Amino acid sequence: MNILERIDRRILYLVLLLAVAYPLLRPFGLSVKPGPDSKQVFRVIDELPRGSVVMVSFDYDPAAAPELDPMAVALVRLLFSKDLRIITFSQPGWELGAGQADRILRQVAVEKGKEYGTDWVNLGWRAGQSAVILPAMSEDLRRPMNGVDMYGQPLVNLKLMDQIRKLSDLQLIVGIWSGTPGFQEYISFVYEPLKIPLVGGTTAIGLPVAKPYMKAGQLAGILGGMRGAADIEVLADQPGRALTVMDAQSLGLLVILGFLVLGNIGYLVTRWRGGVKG
Amino acid sequence: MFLEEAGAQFLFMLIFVAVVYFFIQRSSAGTHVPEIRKVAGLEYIDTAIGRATEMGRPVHFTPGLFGVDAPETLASFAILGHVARESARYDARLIVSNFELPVLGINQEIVRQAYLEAGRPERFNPLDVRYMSSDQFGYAAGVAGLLHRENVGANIMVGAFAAEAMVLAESGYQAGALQVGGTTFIQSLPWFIVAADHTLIGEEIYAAGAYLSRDPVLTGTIAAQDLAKIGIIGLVILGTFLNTLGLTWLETVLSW
Amino acid sequence: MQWRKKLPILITLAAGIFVVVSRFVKIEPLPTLSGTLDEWFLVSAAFAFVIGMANLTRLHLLKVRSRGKDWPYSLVLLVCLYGYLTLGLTVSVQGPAYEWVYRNILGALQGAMFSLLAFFTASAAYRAFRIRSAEATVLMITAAVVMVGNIPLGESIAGGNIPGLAQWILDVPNTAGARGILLGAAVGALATSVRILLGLERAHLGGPGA
Amino acid sequence: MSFSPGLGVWIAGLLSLMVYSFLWRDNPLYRAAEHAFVGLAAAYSVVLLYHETLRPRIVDDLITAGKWQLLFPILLGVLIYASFSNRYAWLARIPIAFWLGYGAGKHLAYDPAVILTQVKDSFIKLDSINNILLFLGIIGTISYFLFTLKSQASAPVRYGRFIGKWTLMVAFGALFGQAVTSRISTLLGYLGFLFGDWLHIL
Repeated sequence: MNILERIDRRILYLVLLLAVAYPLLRPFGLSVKPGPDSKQVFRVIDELPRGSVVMVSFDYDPAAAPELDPMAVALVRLLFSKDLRIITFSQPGWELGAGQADRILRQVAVEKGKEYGTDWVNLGWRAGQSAVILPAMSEDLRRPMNGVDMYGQPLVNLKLMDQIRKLSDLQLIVGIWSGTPGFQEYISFVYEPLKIPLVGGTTAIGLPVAKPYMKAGQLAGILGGMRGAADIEVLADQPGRALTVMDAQSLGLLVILGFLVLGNIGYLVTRWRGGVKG
Repeated sequence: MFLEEAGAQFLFMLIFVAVVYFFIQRSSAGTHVPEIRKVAGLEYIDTAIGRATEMGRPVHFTPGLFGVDAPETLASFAILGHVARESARYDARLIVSNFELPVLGINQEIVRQAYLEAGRPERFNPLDVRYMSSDQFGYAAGVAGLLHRENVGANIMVGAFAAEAMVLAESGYQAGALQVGGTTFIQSLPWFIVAADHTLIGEEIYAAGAYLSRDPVLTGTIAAQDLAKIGIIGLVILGTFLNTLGLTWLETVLSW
Repeated sequence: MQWRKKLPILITLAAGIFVVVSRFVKIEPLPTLSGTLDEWFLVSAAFAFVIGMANLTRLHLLKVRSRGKDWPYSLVLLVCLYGYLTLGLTVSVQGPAYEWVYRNILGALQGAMFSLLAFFTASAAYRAFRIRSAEATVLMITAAVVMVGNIPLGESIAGGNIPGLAQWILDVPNTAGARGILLGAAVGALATSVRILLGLERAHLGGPGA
Repeated sequence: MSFSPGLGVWIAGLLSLMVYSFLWRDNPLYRAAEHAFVGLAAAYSVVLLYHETLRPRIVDDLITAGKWQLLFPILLGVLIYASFSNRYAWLARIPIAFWLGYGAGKHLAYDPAVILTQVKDSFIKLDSINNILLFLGIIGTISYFLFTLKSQASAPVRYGRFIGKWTLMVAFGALFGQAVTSRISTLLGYLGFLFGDWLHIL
């Protein structure tokens, strides 16, 4: 064993921490060139007529929020600046998603001068199973919600809900998905029967999982993690949180790549000296 | 109405059940018992339990997240059954960490039965089949702590795992346990590949019960699984051939 | 004695067949009955919470009483468990106190625990990704390409082609591999379900074919 | 009682440091945080279960609305407590049998749809190199999972398995790369909270 193979893991941890903390505090502003998947999502949203109603599904909880909040903010900003109206919802299992939606929508609505009830509505969350709730919403939005929004207001009092009585009245569903239930449920229970287009974003690790569904055309576009959020910020020309952390993200990945190389150099050196068997 | 747009699905299911039944009949009659290829990860489960016993360290098993609505959990029961019987046989201490409440109930029963069968019912400690909270990271924090503190010698993780797989596998490595990880969740497989000694990939966890039991009837059902896959490969080849020629009738048939 | 093993197998088979039939045969009263069965499952499974609570309570109470190793931590656990439970059952869940504890304590613990993964990733990348075999080498090179592809800087360090290659890896081999695993696993899930319904896999009954 | 946001952020920050101390090694601070975590999370699950299932079904439906048939699942659920006794433990198998049958039945009922959808999506027009590779990769990966055919078997199976193995290795590499990216983002998001909301140095 040589020294390159014996670095204490705590030193690695410290190097990683310093590598991401420095650019986080002092970003150097690398430029970001949006990838094809992100452009696709942007195009789908961009082509919607003004005033269309879109459902945004907040299917994640505080644990995934550090990675997905910037994407949710970027998407909601984009939707509002295209004058689209938003209904938010969280699938069963994501009881805390409704709270995320509440916080983000409130913040962006103030920024963009949007009004609750006419420009956006938060349907909140329902217990049970997506296999039951989503088909029920396809027939009638009010009944599965027991006729009220997240805050207990009757849906009949909200102007936006006059035109939207069932899922097929929507032009698009945008999801922010971090696991199960997620896009698979929307594909099976909404896209397949109703053919309402689905776009959205997942964590970076969710992207490879979503690829087969994109290939099959069941997802019209998918953003992957923080990079996807940064792409949308560039395309919408609304720089936000994701762009500012891209420097730290790049350095973090480079450091991990460095560890990978370092470990292997150590390994090769040991093998050359004939120290251990491969 | 009967079979609303699910005719092809119904037929597929029916044929599958029939094939499984046929193979069960054939292998219980003893006429033909198929030979199964070696699955290194499954062989290693016994090795790990044996080594943990030699070192006097406990064995840890966890079925991961989700309940019986996840097929991975159903597969994990058979593997826990085997792990529990081996542990009882060697008289090793077995700790099981659970995420879902009904699964906790089922797993207590599985471990109890295994000790009963091994003739050591008094060695079964219900407190060792533990509830670790139904919060993904609460569970992960609990298991990570347990792996370190109980000085676990063999850590077997087979079932439904998501992002917490990394915490479990890396903590197990740091605690010096021999590890086997298995799941169908492709986003978790890389963590098991890098941090565990052996990984069961996708369908391998469903073959585990039959493989480990060496029971001829169960082994027969693995042959049925293979026949289904060969059928799927055939369909894919035929469909691709037709599609390349511009014919889509097979898709229409399968959507019936 | 034998019926104690046979009865559960019969119940399993009956419940399973009912679920399958009500999926495919959409003639009343089956759809209604199927909804009832879903409800029965949820309600009966809910009662298992006592098993979990009893397990945690007994384990940690025992440690506290015997002043065993690390008993103060067990005390912390019991206080948090029963304190928060009381808060959640007596005060409204939407109440400020319950929500405050969630956001600042439980939420912080979740977030911190989740973010630890980045560090574990670092040590795993350093330690485990060795080019021991051809397979491991391919795995490592692919991982490196995909990571570089995710760096906005990727174009400038690697001269433009790496992000395209990363995209190709995600679109072609990854899609093929993911679909193959998915299909194999779905077949495995079906076979396991059949084995359970037929009582061939019955670890909970101490059966041999478990 | 006042719930100062400032105090909350400080508590959250300190708890995070206690969790992070695990990176150094298992220590009393981490143990305290871990035990608090398990206790709170277990309480949270039970509270959710009570408000979403037990209270609406038992208090609202059974007692108030008189849906007496709910007594059956309640009795079924309560039987799991038989496992507390050695003598009557076998009764606990009844709810277990029902849960397993229900779960297995669901898979048998709904998984064929997953399989057929994926099969139909795998009908590929072989008009480009990528599509040919995709086609070969899919069949190869499926044949990698054949268990009963010996690897010395016929040539197509051998080639299929070979392609499958390499496709899987590339796919796992891609997954690892994406996973690392995800984890770094999560860390950055969380450091954003620690540096910004807590320490105000962002």
